[in-house]
Amino acid sequence: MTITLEANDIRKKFGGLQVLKGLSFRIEGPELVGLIGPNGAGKTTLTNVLDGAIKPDSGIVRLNGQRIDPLAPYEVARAGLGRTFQVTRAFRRMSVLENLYVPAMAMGRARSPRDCHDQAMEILEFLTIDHLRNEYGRALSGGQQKLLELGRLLVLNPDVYILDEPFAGVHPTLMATIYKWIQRVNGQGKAIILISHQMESIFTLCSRLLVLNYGDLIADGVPSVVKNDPAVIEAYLGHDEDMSGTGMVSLKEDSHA
Amino acid sequence: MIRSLPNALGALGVAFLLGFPLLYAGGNYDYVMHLWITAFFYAILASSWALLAGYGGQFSFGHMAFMALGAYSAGLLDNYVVLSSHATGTCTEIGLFGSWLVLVDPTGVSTSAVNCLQQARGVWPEGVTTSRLPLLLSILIGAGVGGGFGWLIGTLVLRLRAAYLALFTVGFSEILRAAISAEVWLTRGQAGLPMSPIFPEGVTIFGTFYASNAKLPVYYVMLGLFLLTLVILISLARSRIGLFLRALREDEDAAEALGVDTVKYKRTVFVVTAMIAATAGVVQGHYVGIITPNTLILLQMALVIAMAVIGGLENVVAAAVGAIIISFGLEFLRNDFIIFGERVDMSTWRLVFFGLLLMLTLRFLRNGVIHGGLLWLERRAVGAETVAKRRATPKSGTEEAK
Amino acid sequence: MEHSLFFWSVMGWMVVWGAIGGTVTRHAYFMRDLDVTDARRVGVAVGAATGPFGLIPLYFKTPKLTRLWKVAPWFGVLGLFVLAFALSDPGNVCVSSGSFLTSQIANGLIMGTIYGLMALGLALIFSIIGIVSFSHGEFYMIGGMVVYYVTAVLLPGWNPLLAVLMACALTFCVGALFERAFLTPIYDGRVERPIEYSILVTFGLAFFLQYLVQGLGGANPVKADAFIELPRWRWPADGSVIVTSRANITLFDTIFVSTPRLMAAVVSILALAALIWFLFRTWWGKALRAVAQDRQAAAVTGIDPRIMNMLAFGLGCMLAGLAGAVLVQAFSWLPQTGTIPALRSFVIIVLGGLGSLPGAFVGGILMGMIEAAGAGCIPDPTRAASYLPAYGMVVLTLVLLLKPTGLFGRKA
Amino acid sequence: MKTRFLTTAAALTMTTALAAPALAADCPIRIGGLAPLSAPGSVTGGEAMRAAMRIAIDEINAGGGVLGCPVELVVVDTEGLPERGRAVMERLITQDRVVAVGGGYHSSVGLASKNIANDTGIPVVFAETWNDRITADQQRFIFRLAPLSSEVAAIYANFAASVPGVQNVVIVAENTDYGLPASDMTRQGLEAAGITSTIYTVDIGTQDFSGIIQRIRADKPDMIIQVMTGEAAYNFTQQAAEAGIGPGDLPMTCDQNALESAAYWQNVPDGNLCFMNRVGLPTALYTERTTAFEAAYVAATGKDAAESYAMEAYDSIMVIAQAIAEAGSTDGNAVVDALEAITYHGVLGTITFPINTNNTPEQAGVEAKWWHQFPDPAITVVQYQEQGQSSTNAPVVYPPVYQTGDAIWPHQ
Repeated sequence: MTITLEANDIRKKFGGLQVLKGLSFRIEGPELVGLIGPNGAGKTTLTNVLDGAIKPDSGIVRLNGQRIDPLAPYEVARAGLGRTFQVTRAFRRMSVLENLYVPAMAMGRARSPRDCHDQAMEILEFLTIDHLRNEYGRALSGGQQKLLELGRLLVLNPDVYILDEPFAGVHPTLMATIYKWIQRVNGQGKAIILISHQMESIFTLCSRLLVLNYGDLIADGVPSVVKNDPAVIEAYLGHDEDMSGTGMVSLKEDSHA
Repeated sequence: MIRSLPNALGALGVAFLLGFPLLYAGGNYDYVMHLWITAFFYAILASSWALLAGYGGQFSFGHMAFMALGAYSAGLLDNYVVLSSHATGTCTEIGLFGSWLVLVDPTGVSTSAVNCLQQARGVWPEGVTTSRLPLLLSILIGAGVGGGFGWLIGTLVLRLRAAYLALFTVGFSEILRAAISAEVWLTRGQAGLPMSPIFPEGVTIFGTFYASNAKLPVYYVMLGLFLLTLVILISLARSRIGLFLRALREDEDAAEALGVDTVKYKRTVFVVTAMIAATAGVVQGHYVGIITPNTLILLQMALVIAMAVIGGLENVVAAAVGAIIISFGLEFLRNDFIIFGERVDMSTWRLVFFGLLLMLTLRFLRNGVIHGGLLWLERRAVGAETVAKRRATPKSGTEEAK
Repeated sequence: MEHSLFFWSVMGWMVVWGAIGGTVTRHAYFMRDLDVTDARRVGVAVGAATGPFGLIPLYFKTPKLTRLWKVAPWFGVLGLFVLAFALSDPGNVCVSSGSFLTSQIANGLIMGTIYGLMALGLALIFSIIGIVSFSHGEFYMIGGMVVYYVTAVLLPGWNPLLAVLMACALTFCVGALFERAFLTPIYDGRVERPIEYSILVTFGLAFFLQYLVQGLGGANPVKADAFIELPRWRWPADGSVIVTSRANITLFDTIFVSTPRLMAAVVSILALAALIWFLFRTWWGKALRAVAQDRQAAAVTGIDPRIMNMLAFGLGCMLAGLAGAVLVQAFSWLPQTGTIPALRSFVIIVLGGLGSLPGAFVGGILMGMIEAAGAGCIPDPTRAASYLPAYGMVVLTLVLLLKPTGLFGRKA
Repeated sequence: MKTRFLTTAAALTMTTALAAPALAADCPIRIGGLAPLSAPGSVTGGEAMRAAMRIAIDEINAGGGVLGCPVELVVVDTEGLPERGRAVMERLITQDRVVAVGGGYHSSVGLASKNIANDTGIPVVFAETWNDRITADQQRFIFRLAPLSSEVAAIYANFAASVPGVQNVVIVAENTDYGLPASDMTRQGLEAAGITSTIYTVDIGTQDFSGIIQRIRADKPDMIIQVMTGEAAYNFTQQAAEAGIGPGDLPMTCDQNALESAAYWQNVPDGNLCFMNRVGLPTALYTERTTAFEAAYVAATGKDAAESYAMEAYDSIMVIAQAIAEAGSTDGNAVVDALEAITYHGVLGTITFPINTNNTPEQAGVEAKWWHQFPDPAITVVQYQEQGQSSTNAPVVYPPVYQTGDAIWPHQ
């Protein structure tokens, strides 16, 4: 069965501000989709809607054909959608191993830590943080905490992964590990939605880009096409000049190339 | 070696508590026993609150309310439900296997009114026996009522976080206190609801008879309840439920996103700790012999919270030990002392110091005095281990990009 | 109550239809893929107010839930409640006596103003630092104690307003010092759970202060003299419009107002005006509001958030102290006096929405009215006053269940 | 005068000490004292009682102690809580090894703790617990000096019936086991005299009575009877005065605490003309011992007179000491026998316990409540008739036997 994630006309309003203005898209199979857009475009809100943390005002989300928008986040997670958070959310006063036990036991794959210890150690070794296994989450550096979150997702083993800014503030040496992680997950046939401001990474990794601006989906397509879409350039350059810090320069250069 | 120290100390402590009433022979035996029983009572409350707050992150101020619900359920049963060998003819009653389950009409605090049972006693022939419901049944009912309200409160506060939760639970116990104080016809209000002793007819243990007011049987009942509570709490804390509770305490959204049904586990921890508190209330009510709405004042809740915080909020055993030490300490500090010829009334000042101790512990020893110490030992060991491992695998050492 | 069965039947009817309305309406809106955020609440209100007569059209029409829809049915609920009460208990003094009603309302307004002032302090602290202070009642108590000790013991014969200023100064300083000494760890992430930490540590402070005052001053009730004593006066000569006595003003022979309270309410309103001036017209006030809106942005513009935190906590404590300082001439004062006002302030700020300053003030007035209604209208005189401390808590519970963000609060 | 009293006391103890040194128990002899010393108990009463009991002990020791032993007083804090009362009674008996217990303020505490003392055979002479059941249970080791609640209620009812033109009375009672039975009995007494009454029950923590007072005013009472202690009573009286239905507007009885003149006038500046029930000899009938005790008490506390509970507490210790001396032993049974036969000339008058084992209630044909009860604690109604008056100077206006002045009826 191929993996599908379908969003149909998602709308969300906070107070008087329409944050999502009727988004529709469909993701299928082992796809690596980049979700980009200037700050305030609605990326994080969209993630929260997909994950069940926020209920949309209207619209329907389906995962593998099952309607998931009325479900609680934990039900969404069990249905097969896993996410990370923009700001790392390691369980700070639990050891690294315990951090990994949580999803294993929540999904009912293990009754006790013993059942999932080996899997957890394998993942920690893969992420090169096995020497920290008994340290508290808060003792880890920012980058290590990002890795820990990715590790937890591997244990959860969902069909669709949403990664919110996995590269922000991560030391270059750890970046390689994250790339390795993405290849591993993709290799298993799972879909990944990657939200990032680091355009190089997005362009290197993603096969398809979704561009959000003020709650609208202004572009959807392969990176080379999206890059030259005038609406996208307008969105990035027209409004927020300061935004260009990381990715804009490359986007601009690419578009003139 | 150093990490097994707490376990060894724990075993030693349990052995000491089990043997203490048999070995101690001081002239103030009853008084010391009373202190221990009270200390166990507070230890049960503090440790169960520690699971709720320290593990579950649910800073509820309603723990004493659950305790009081248990105690009042048992107290109402004790006063108004009687098993009799003979029909009263005056009360509402139900025949039950040859005896009668009598519902006595409440008469409030009136000193002149006579309830239906007393009327019946006046005309009954010799030899009619009456008794209350069995203690275990009233414990079950008390725990059930506590658990039921725990479920209700747990459900109502699901959407509430931090400050709202604290305010809501304060409100809950305040409403309960006002209701108990005002519904005098049933609860006897501030006058307090009298309760029969745990063993109304006395009890014989290994051939020795103990009268109904003897301390030793009560000591073992309360100790038993305390140890049972610790076993339940520790096994919960070490099970997946404990893991999930800590996860949702650390980050509810993240736990939820990893498939943890936070609603279910929050509710579970409310129900379990409410049942424990209610059970402690039933036993303490029968032991003290009276229960009043004043057990619900914020001061009493403050005591339990402070005990748990000073012992260590995130370790149920540390909270219990903290409760025992503090309840003894508060009792010993009651004595007045003379300083510079002035008599200092310690009954007030001890609470001043207590408040200060609570603040300072929170500020400077965040994990509590006892748990903090244990944690320091444990973390030191882990730190050494991590360093050793990193030395062994120099490759990963480069990633310590902190 | 004459027809209590009727009253409780109506209440039962409202609860049942409210429950049905909540479920059914949400279902209707959900099935039609409409906005369901307010559907349940509106359904509850419409169900309780109109029963099936409003619910059925609502179910089939599913109109867009405008602000009118969100508010109007609740007035219907309130109206039905009042109507049922009036019909079932026509002999109740609340129903039959207009002058009693006006007196109660006047009293509720006066007390509500003072409640509002005290709650405002709590709301101010919450809006800047994001914590709920459990020692608020103790600052209220200390404010009163200072005024008593200054006017009655230390400097008898001095202007009581001086004592009020001293009370404000002391509570501000104690609050600010406490904030520096104990609350600083919550800003820099040194504590894992800042909100719970602050609740517990202020709880400890409450404990400490209450018993410290008792240890120093004893536990006997004290009271300051009334700040002003009115001359006996009536106008016109038969006293039909206004009659004053030493401690009382009677208006139109129907409204009785106690002078110490009126005085307290007047000071509260002046303080409120001063606070508004401070927050909106001075640099410090603007800086405070800037910090409340965006900590980091404010820090970038050169406002030192540490000083603002201290200022906010001190000011909040000062408002509680001020409320106590003006009320000590109306009530007897004990070290335990602060507990119930503190609980009341909690209710008020939740009613108004945590951290909303106008909400806190309106909530205070609402609270004054609720207590006046409870004490005045509950038919059984043996219960009406016994439950006095619980009325607010009942309202708090209802509000938290129906709208956890309070009446004026926005979504978290 | 004081010295003469001391010499008589000394002579008394000397004779007994000479008679029975051989039987002396372990020295020192310890006597327990129950007193509420922290909230929620009535701290004012507790501190007064503690001071009085200390005076008693000092006098006994100045006279050479009892049975050749110095006497030691162990005062414990009951906090006004029944459960705490049981705990401290237990502590007194098992830890402090007292031979008898005096004092005691709250009825609920007395009721909860007396069984422990009775079961362990430690005599208790309660000082200020009014509830009838304290003695009505006819326990061997329980004695009482305080008046019976039902007798006080009867005085209230009779007094109300004697007030000219009273048809409709409002009783304001605290919701405790002092206030509730007493208000109920007062209501019955009034009913018997053909006077209608309404009972309003309040929580003792209440500070703001305005709503209830407006309601009482709407009832248009001719008289208000208060059955409540502590600062709640002060608050109520003052707020009633501010609302125009105070002691200056219609006959009102204030409770016991009003006898503390200094505190009363500070807390209730508009409280002139209030009636109070007073237990103990009227000032005009003071014995030498009463005057001597009052002098010592005033010197020790700085108050202007001794309250009735202070006198009772003093006498409870003194009567125990005399009983031990007469029994020649500290054995509980011997002390009880001595108490049953005692004639002690104390500050309350001549104390005896005429209804006892040798003269049971059945034999004497009286109700069970008179068991081990001091039969004649003079209960009088006094009235403040001048602003700032001391309660000792306030004239006795009821009953006629003790009357020293005419009542001023505010409504006439």
